[in-house]
Amino acid sequence: MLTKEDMIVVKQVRIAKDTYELILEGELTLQMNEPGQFIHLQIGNGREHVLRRPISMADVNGNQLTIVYRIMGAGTKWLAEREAGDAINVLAPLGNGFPTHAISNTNILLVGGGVGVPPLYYLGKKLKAQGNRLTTVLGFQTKDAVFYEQRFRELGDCIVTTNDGSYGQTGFVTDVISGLTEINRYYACGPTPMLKAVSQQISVPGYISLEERMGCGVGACFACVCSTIDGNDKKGYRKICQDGPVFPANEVVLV
Amino acid sequence: MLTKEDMIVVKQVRIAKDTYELILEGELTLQMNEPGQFIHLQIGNGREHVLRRPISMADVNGNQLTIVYRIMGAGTKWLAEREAGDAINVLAPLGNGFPTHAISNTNILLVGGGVGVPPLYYLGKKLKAQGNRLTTVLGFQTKDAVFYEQRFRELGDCIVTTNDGSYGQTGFVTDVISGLTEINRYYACGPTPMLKAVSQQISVPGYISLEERMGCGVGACFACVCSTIDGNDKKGYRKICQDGPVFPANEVVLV
Amino acid sequence: MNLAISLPGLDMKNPILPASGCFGFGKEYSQFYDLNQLGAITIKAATGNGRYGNPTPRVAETSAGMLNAIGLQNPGVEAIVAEELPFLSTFHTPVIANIAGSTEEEYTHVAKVLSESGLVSALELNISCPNVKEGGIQFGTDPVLAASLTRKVKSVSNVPVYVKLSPNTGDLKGMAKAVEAAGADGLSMINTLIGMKLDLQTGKPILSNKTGGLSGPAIKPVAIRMIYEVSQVVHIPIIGMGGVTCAEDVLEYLLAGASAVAVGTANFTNPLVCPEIIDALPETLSNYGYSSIEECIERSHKNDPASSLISRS
Amino acid sequence: MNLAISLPGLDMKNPILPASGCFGFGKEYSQFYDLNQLGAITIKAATGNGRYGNPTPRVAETSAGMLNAIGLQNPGVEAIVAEELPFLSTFHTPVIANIAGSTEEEYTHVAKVLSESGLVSALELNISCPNVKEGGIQFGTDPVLAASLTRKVKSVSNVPVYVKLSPNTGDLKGMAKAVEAAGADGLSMINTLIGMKLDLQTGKPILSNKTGGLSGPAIKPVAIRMIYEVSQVVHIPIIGMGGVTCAEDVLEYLLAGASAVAVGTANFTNPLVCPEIIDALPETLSNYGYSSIEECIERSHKNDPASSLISRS
Ligand SMILES: Cc1cc2nc3c(=O)[nH]c(=O)nc-3n(C[C@H](O)[C@H](O)[C@H](O)COP(=O)(O)OP(=O)(O)OC[C@H]3O[C@@H](n4cnc5c(N)ncnc54)[C@H](O)[C@@H]3O)c2cc1C
Ligand SMILES: Cc1cc2nc3c(=O)[nH]c(=O)nc-3n(C[C@H](O)[C@H](O)[C@H](O)COP(=O)(O)OP(=O)(O)OC[C@H]3O[C@@H](n4cnc5c(N)ncnc54)[C@H](O)[C@@H]3O)c2cc1C
Ligand SMILES: Cc1cc2nc3c(=O)[nH]c(=O)nc-3n(C[C@H](O)[C@H](O)[C@H](O)COP(=O)(O)O)c2cc1C
Ligand SMILES: Cc1cc2nc3c(=O)[nH]c(=O)nc-3n(C[C@H](O)[C@H](O)[C@H](O)COP(=O)(O)O)c2cc1C
Ligand code: FES
Ligand code: FES
Repeated sequence: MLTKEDMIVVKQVRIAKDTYELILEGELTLQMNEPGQFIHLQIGNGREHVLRRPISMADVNGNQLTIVYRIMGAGTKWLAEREAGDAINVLAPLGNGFPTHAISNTNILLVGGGVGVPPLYYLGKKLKAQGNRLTTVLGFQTKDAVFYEQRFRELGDCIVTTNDGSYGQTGFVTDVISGLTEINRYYACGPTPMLKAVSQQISVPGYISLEERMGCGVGACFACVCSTIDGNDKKGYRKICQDGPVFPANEVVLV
Repeated sequence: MLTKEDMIVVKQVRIAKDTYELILEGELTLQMNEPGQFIHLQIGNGREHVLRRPISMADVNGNQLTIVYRIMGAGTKWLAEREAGDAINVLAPLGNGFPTHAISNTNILLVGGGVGVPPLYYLGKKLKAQGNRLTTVLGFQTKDAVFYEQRFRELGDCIVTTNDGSYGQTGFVTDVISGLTEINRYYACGPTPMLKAVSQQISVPGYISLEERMGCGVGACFACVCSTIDGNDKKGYRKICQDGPVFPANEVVLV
Repeated sequence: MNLAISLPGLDMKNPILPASGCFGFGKEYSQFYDLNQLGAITIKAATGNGRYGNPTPRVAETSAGMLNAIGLQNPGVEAIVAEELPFLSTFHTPVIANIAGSTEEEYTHVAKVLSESGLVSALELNISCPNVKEGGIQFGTDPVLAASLTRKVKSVSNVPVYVKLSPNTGDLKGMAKAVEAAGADGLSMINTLIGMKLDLQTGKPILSNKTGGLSGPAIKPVAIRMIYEVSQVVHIPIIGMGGVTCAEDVLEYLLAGASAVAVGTANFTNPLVCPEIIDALPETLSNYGYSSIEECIERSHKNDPASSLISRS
Repeated sequence: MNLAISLPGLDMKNPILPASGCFGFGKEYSQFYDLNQLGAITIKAATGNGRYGNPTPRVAETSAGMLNAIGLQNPGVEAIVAEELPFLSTFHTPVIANIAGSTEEEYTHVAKVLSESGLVSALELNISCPNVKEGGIQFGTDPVLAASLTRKVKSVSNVPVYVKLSPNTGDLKGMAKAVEAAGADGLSMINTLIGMKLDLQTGKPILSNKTGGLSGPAIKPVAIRMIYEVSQVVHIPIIGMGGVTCAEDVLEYLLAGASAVAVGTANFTNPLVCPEIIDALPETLSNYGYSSIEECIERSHKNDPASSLISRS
């Protein structure tokens, strides 16, 4: 049975401009082991904010879960105000994450953009432990927004780009990727234009994680659908919350 | 200029069934010196609960204000959950309180019912300090609801009634009052039926404090009006928040 | 406490049912609790053929509410009967099928297929979806069209038909009386109000459909008022909905004139909201002095001769 | 940043004004701040004779909103001119008088007295008060009556006339076009939605008038949608309102097609809300890339040829 839990804030740290790392503790964490899955957070008592907010798991350690998020609006602002000891109601783990089963001894590329970076960290840790070689390319708008570079460096190569050139290489992640060779497989998470560019650029098998505004987060409301690329697909659509958020790069239409 | 302030919770204690005493600290307290005035409390960030809640001042000491309230619904429930250090946004002091100016050496009766009791305590302290003799009659539903008896006893005689006879004298405050003689003046606060009965029963000058559902709390919205008894009154009505909540017993119609 | 209530076609263990479109076809929430606990289940709207619905974004949050413009996405009535209803029939909980269409023919086709499937206990005629260009709201704002549609659907259906009304009309009482006269066995109300939210960066509506249906606690006062007024002018039962989140809300709906209460948006906030409400109902009702659901309904204003009609519609 | 905006009869320092009925006649809030800060001030509805209004309780809280059934209490137009307006005329802030009545004659009398007083810059014709049996809403739901009333009021008024529309109608665009054709200089929208809340103890409505007008953040999506739609079919400016609590809300209204924005209920939550919004506007607008109020309005969808009309009303 799926359930919800009041998870307890262990720690909250600002790690970049408007970007926070939050550690939560609770029983539900014991069910979390698939990178790319997400948790669905209630904002306040859920009366002013009736919709939960989907945030990816960035790391899992015992009964502690790490998430990293950027303040975008009222919900993430509320999250950023939580302090150690506060409770946050969570549904988790939801969706299907990045497939990692039986993947080893492979040259893997991780591509993250902005707040698409966090789930790749948990993924990278797992893939590294399974004996893969990792290269990570992280794209940010500007220097102030950069986070987790050091952590990814501990997993393998890590190249950072900023759009304005204020840190790392100037430009987009795709500028860097074009120079990478010997990649057998990739995983990407970030803004849709980035996912589109990356999946067009790389021909090896890849998995991408999508975002969409969600209602239920569990597959019941049809808020978060996208079309399949295969016109003969029986359903013709996928629900991002339930079938995703991770899909094979060639499965769904990116708009 | 009137203003609002984030007052800080110093202490919160449960003093009877569903009844709490809350001490708040802030600059605004320095403007509070008229018993019977009220403060207007914002609930949460004011988005789910757009209306403030009116609560009487029960005591004032330096920059600390005491209120006593009973949990009736969502707003008072929220109040009861505040802890030391939390901030509560307050407008105060509002309205016109009990007239005490130049009153001394008088036999005064205080009549309070339920959560109408709190403002009488601050009033009683002040009247006693001005050299008056006080008798207090407090009516409660039942034993569990009784509070502040001891405090009023420190100011003079104090008789408690409970409707169900589980504490003090059985019955209503009016049953007790009929036996009191040599009263020169009275002040009453409590449910409207009590105020009505008391003001019909006692012929000496009296002041009563009224309650009504409020919008603005400052006189701008006409939510809280009551009619004047005097049919020739120019306006014909009073705003409880602005003209009251305290009125001479013969000024307004009680319904 | 006895929470049971009987409505046309629906023998309910309790008055709580999920609202259409907020519960899919039941599978997802069956991962959270045993659906046997529910009074009934309303499934997502069915149309003749499968529909993909509107482009995304399809939802946006508002103060104490949300907008949706799903656009009646569903796999089509045949697939629903073949692939979705069998799962629900494993529970001892009556199923209400919400039906929609672009034309009277589509509505009657869907109604016929569903009622003949033997897998649903009642139909809910959705003439109030604000999110599709055709197939819903035009029937929901014209009493003559609505009555004609109701009559046609009744004639092909062997289960009771509830008509789901739109609040986006000036004359809801007229509409209610028209569909009652046309044979509706009950009413469902309310569907969503039409609303919009803009993206402050782009200046454009957040929903790709521009407008969406407003649901959640924000609309409860509008729903309560409509049910209070309509329940005085019809004799068929009302399934009430709009912003229900707790047992107190359920009591308010019963007192306003509803006989059962559906929960929509709150499922998204709290997937366990329906069983939690059902658990809380006995204590809540008795706190307020009621000893059964029937008693709340009997004591509601619609059975109070002193409760005069409100003249404004 | 230049926040100034000019509307018929109203030279406003900024687009923010308190909404009618939520600001009395200004005195109370002048205890909190200097009313010169405001773009304009809308005063409580005036009727021919003084009215006491409805019995109490007159307000009730709902999720992110409130209900009111004040019932147009006011001292009557003569007393307003003699006792209330002189105070407001000590400020350099234009005053809009909200006018109501039971008959066309009462409306025109009130309009005449106020416009001849020389103390108001514009009239706001309240044909949308849901809380009185007569004098408001019947004019607000019938375009023919509304147009006739607008024409009569215009003919006696020497200041511009804004017509305040009711959301409780199925055809708001028709109504807006009718009053524009009848000479309205601008529109105010929206007034409150009709709602109700029950007392769970007694089972009866909390408001003694039973129904009341729903205002506050809960109704903002409904207001935004209506302004977005109406602003595409009329050429007169719109004063937008409904649930405004912050500078972001103001921007949303401007982008939806409003030219000025009124704040009602939020004054009760926060008596300093209007000056706080005005202070926050420059930074908020520039955060979103706008350099003036005019620019927000110009960039709003109503000036965007690509913004196609919404066909449903
Ligand atoms: C599967 C998934 C995983 C995500 N993981 C992360 C993460 O690890 N870190 C992170 O910073 N962000 C992540 N996001 C985006 C995050 O959900 C939004 O930034 C957040 O919901 C914004 O909420 P808000 O209240 O601050 O903003 P508002 O704009 O005030 O939110 C209003 C509504 O819009 C929705 N919404 C707004 N933006 C988005 C968006 N980009 N995606 C989905 N819904 C949105 C909100 O959920 C809410 O319902 C993820 C989104 C999805 C779908
Ligand atoms: C001048 C004045 C002084 C008061 N002093 C005290 C006091 O010292 N201690 C105390 O316990 N109570 C006092 N009250 C009553 C108190 O305001 C209400 O019990 C409280 O507002 C209930 O809020 P709630 O959210 O818990 O209840 P809800 O019923 O959920 O409140 C919903 C709405 O109704 C209003 N409301 C409900 N009951 C009342 C009421 N009896 N009077 C006014 N508004 C009401 C609330 O303010 C709110 O707007 C006073 C009321 C007034 C008018
Ligand atoms: C995401 C979503 C989808 C909906 N889909 C349907 C539908 O298919 N058919 C229908 O009749 N009502 C539909 N509704 C309306 C609900 O059934 C309900 O009438 C409305 O949301 C009010 O209840 P609530 O406030 O509890 O959500 C939908 C509502 C939401 C939020
Ligand atoms: C207590 C109260 C009294 C009101 N009185 C009037 C009125 O006299 N005339 C009028 O046109 N609108 C009146 N309104 C409606 C407001 O002016 C405004 O249109 C509505 O409340 C929506 O704005 P808000 O959500 O910011 O409050 C009143 C609203 C409230 C809450
Ligand atoms: S969010 Fe409801 S189906 Fe995905
Ligand atoms: S509460 Fe607004 S006038 Fe008294």
